[in-house]
Amino acid sequence: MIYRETGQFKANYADDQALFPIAQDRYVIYAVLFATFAVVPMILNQYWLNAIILPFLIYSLAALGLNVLTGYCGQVSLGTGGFMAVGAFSIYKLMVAVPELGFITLVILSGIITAAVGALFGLPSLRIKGFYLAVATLASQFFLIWLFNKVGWFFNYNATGMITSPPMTIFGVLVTGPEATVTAKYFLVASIVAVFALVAKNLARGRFGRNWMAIRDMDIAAELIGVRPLIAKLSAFAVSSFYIGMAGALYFAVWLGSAEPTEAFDINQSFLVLFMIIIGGLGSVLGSFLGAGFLVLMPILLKNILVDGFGTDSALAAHIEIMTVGALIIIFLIVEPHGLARLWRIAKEKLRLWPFPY
Amino acid sequence: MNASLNEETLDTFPKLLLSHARLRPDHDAIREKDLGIWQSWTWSQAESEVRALACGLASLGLKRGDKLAIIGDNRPRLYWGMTAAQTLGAIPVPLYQDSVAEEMSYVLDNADVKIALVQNQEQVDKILELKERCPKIEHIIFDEIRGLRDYDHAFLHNFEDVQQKGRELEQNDPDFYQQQVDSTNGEDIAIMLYTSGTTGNPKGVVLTNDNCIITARNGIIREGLTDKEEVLAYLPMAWVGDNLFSYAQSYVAGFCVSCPESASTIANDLREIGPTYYFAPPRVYENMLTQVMIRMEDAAKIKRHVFHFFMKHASKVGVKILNGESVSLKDSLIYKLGNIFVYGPLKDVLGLSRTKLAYTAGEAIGPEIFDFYRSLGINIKQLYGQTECMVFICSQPDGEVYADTVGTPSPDVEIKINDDGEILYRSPGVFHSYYKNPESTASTKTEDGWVYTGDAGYIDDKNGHLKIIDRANDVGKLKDGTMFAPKYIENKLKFFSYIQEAVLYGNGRDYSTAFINIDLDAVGNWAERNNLAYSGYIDLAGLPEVYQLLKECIDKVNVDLSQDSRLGNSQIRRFLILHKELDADDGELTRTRKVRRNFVAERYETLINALYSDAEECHVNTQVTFEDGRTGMLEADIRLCNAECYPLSSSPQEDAA
Amino acid sequence: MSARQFGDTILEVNNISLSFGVMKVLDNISFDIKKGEIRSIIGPNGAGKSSMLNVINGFYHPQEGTITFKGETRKAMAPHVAASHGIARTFQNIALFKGMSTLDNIMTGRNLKMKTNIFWQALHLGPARKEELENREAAERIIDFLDIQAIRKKPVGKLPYGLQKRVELGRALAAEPELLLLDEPMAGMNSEEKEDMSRFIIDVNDEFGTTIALIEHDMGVVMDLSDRVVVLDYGKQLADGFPEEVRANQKVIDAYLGVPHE
Amino acid sequence: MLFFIEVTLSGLMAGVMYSLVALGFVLIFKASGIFNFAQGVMALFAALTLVGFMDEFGMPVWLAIIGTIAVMIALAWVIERVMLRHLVNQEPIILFMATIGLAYVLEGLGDILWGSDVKVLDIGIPQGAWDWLWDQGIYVEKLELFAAATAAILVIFLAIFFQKTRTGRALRAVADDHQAALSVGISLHTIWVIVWSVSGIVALVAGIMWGSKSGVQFSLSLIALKALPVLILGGFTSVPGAIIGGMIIGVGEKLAEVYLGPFVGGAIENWFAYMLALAFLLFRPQGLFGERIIERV
Repeated sequence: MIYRETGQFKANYADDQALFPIAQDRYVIYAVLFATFAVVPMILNQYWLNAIILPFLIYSLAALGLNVLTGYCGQVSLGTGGFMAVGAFSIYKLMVAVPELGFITLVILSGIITAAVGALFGLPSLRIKGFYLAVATLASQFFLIWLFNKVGWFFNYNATGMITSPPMTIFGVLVTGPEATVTAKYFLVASIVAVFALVAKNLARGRFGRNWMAIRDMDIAAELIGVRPLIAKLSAFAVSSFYIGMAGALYFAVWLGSAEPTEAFDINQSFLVLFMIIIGGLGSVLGSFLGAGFLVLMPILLKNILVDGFGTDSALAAHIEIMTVGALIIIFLIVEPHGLARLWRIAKEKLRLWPFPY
Repeated sequence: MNASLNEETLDTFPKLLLSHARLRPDHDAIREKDLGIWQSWTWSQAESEVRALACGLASLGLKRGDKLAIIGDNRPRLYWGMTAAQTLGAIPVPLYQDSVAEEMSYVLDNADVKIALVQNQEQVDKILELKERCPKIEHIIFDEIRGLRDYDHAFLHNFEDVQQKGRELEQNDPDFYQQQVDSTNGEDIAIMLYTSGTTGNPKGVVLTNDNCIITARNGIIREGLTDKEEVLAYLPMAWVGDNLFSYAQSYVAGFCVSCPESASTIANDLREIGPTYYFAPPRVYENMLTQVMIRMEDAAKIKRHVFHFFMKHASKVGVKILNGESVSLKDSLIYKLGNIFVYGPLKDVLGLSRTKLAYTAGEAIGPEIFDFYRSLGINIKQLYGQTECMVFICSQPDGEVYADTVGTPSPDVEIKINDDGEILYRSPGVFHSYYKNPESTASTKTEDGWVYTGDAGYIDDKNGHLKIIDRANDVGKLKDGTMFAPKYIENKLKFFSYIQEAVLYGNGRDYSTAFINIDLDAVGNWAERNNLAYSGYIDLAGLPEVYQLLKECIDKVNVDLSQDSRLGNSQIRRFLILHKELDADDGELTRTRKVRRNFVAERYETLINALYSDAEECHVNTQVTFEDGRTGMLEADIRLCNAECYPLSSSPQEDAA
Repeated sequence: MSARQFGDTILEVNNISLSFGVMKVLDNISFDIKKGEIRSIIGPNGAGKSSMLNVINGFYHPQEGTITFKGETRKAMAPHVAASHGIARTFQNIALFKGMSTLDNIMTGRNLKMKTNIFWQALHLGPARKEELENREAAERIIDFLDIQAIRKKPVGKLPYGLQKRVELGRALAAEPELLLLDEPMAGMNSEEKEDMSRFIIDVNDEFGTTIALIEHDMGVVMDLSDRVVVLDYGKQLADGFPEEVRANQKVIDAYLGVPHE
Repeated sequence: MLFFIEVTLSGLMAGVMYSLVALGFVLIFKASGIFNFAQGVMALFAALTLVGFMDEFGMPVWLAIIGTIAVMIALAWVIERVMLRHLVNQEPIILFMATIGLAYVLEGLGDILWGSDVKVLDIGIPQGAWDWLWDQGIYVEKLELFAAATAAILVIFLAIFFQKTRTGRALRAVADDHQAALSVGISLHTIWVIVWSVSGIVALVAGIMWGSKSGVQFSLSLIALKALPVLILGGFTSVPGAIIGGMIIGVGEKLAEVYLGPFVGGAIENWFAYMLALAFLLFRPQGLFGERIIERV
């Protein structure tokens, strides 16, 4: 209905293959970017930014990463928590050792370190598939967490085993440590997420994205037309881990401020991010955001309703919350197994064809 | 507005091309969707393409007065072929690309074609097949090389090679092209278009540059067209309409013409381009509307209600709003709301949201169909024209648009009606002659330039618009002397979405009868909604329920006719549904999809006899041609059905709404 | 079709034997394919035809025998290596990438022609963008060639069977192969679709000079299309020669008429 | 040497405990292709229910067990009704995620019904060292021995069930081909209820054993994670695989913990089993009892 595509013809391939070939989509994206950087920080208070928006953005980044691996390349991973931990401990060590490189560089370096670890743990994918692989990725989860608990070098041998992020600045503005303002953190995280969402889109629509999807849809045929499984799968593991590593770094350094591996990066994190991409939509950049938004908001909403609304005892509320989350997930999978992104796609198709049904 | 419009010296297409190349060198001249994108050529690029081609054709020996056949889908290179030939004073002869070799051979031979410029292997094969019979063809030039690499004939040339030859010729004689262009003038013959003709062999209508350019220019001035228009060239190049809208007017006004990617993508290409100036025969508008209604049937209930609510509102006030009449504030607001929810999106999906001017011509258009588009805010108008005068005879001025007239005479056109009721006209567009056919020329065109249209009609007293009743030849009489205007009734029938085609008989008979072709989409959809099983056209056409459905349509037409004192007795008494769709490949339709009444009558004589008997069923055995050219036999038992006839209403026809 | 003249041998299969456990799938098969010809492999169900193709493009590794492709002799190679040497194929059961559009399927077929690294890809700028656009044009030429413009951006999973087969051919052609292996390209098609597909196969052979090895059940099609035919039955080579020779071969007739095996 | 035997034996016993959980996974995966992540929570839920029946309602052991079995069957029926039948023909990963959701629901439900404090489960299984071996200088828990015996009985029972009963045969058929099961005359829905009931009972057995050993608490549900390496080692569809795989993992883990653990800081039992299974898989991707897959195109 809002789409008016008549007369939007493409005279070259660059226009035809543009990220958003339809003018109206471009307007929406401009509006979203404007809202992100101009409206949201103005109208939302500290609580909202800190309790909802920041985790939403950071989980979106992690979900983007897992979506590359699971959604685009079809390799199920349950090691997300472990890889987030790698990102977190990498940036911790880097912040202590080489703070002069600048925070953003360190975030990217943490991503790169995690990418290397991810590629290593992705090696079994060359031999095993499906749930065998999924279970195998649990090995990385348990092994990595164990490593960060046991090896003192990672937490600089402090007594608690906790890591705490030292204060760092960008352009003179504090972004980590207890003194940093939420708004500064928000701008930092939002910028990183926006840039890397674009990068994810670019990868997905290029050769790598196609090869990942080829492996996902029909791995034998992909290999027979010259897609090298080794490169396709390991690149998916690496890119995926790169994103998850960055998310882990931001999660620890910017959002939590301090972390302890068994708590912050346990297997439930792995499941949480996996839920995000399934509910958001496999193989969809937009879906990663929708899924993260859904699963960050829902528990907060439930808790608010139960504790504040009905005055439920908080322990009982926690039980009801986990039950409801589980039930909602099941309902969601039954109603729309292809995720929120698919609902959006259908809605968009409808709007493009409005008033026709097909 | 447009510098070239006033330039008296620009009296030929080659001169117009040169002037555009200078005036608006970077303005797109022509576009083609090829390899997934709209590849375009600016006027200066088009000029250099034509230049190379013209010189190349010259080096192949094409000279003043020679004929260049052009066969294929709408393609820039084929349009350039026209200009290139015109540059040399040679005459382009576009042919229908879907003609079978048989039909083609007559035209190729009759037109004395020397060189054929064709699109692809399919056309090359056709010409090779009849080369023996057309010894005058010296060269064949093809656009698409696919499948032709192994062909080993000296007379077969790749388009690019011909252009290359041309460039070589230009190097030796740099002034050649300019000289050729300069030597053209308005009286030169610009093009020969073969009219399909409902009877006999096609005739080559010879039109001069003046015919084409003056008529095109008059049309542009009347409608205020500019070089910003977008036009989709999707109708056959051999048809005069395409020549006018996609070629002549583009060359005069300087607007860009876009050629669709393939026949199967036209709807999509239309939406992508979004033409501002659009032409389609009634059939296309009708199909579009049928598709709209069918697709809406499947919409969710709420959406369907919204759609029908706003469409109803549009039919109430939309036409008035388009005509600039005032409506109440409430109606105007509802219409604006409708524009957001229904009209706007609908036009957009159809690809007509940018259309400032849409023409329909060739046949009568159903008033509902006509009003449907106008109520959406699409400025669709009727036009009356002929090949013999480069289209324009009458068209409807803005604000004076009616479903049942064809408008007032176009600029510089005079019309008159003779005693037999036949329409005659005189205009600058009046053709030079029929090629090699002085008898026909003489019987069609009088000494002082009046042309017999062959159509019967009258000038409406109320608004001075011309009204067309029927082909003058087709208007006949029943035995009792009642006027019998088959086309008029057929058109009424065809306004029902269920009826694809109708053929009426009754001249010299006791009463009228009809052959009906059902619309497979519309009736099929209806059948599905009513849980009727069928396995194809024949099966569907034979269902008693379908007969009942059609009978209701015919009854409505009969009621309508009973209001008309002149035609009231020609109500349809009996009808049948044909077992096959009338098909141009079987000779039942012309290539422009007009029914060849007499041919159909001869072919189905048994059926006609049965209609004028008491028989309830009739067995037929018909030879049919399949898409691939093979033939086969089709046997069926056809049911015959009586329709209700109504007593003549006392009110005279003039008073009927 | 009269015997056409062909160039050098492009592929030579020498004494290939393949077994899975105790099951002998191919038994001492030898034949050659000449540059530019259309070569058919025929035989009843379970004759080992598909296995033969799988051996040629490296998916199965034979226990015995060698394959010489473009003068290079080998026993086994990875499928993607075969692909990069110019062997492409289609599959008996359509093996398209169902989640992708027609265009993307064909673009994936261009994979081997694309080289830019992941950093340029991530930015979608500079060489990556240039490469993407150039290959888009190449893909469009194939779309044009196969006359599938109308389904360019449709997801392939929802296309009718005949069109899917055509897209799959397109994906194989996208790699600009020297040797194209077609595994029952006309299985499950009606006669009109078969005719179209035959036309495309001939055109591919004509236009691009691609050598074609074909498995097909429809004898009419095989005899019309093929320059030479090799016949397999229960993993054994029954005959090899021009279509008319093969047609007259008694062993072949027996195998097809179902004379019981000893 | 004695110490080695003791470690090995205790590994074997622990392995049997893993097998008990893995068995539940295999049953469901074999019959419906569902990787039931909730198996561990089902064990917890069963144990909680059993304790609840005994402590809160004061039921005798035998009655509590029967009651719990009834609850597990009812649960299977509800799961089929509410969840499974709406997810027919979905991608395996969707079904897998749904079982994680189920795990959340059961966890929350168990806590709400029976409270989340640690409970002692005592149904009279003998505790302490097994005297005879203890005399030889080897420490083996009676409980573990009991568990091993129970597992053996369970496997025999299952084997008879699968081989001899009509339902069992139908279950085996459904693993190969859903259509085939229909031709046996049992609806898919019934089969799912049965198979989820059987794994519910297996979960109960596992819950009793683990609960008796270390109390009934949330961490009991984590034994699912212990069973996963067993699964990839033994194969998702092989009952003997689950048993043998469990033992290999148990022994390997214990040995590694004792002989390797001290060198790397201990607490390696969380991941060692996975690494072991993974290393194994790299050499034999089809698992212990899987057949070599011939891929066709």
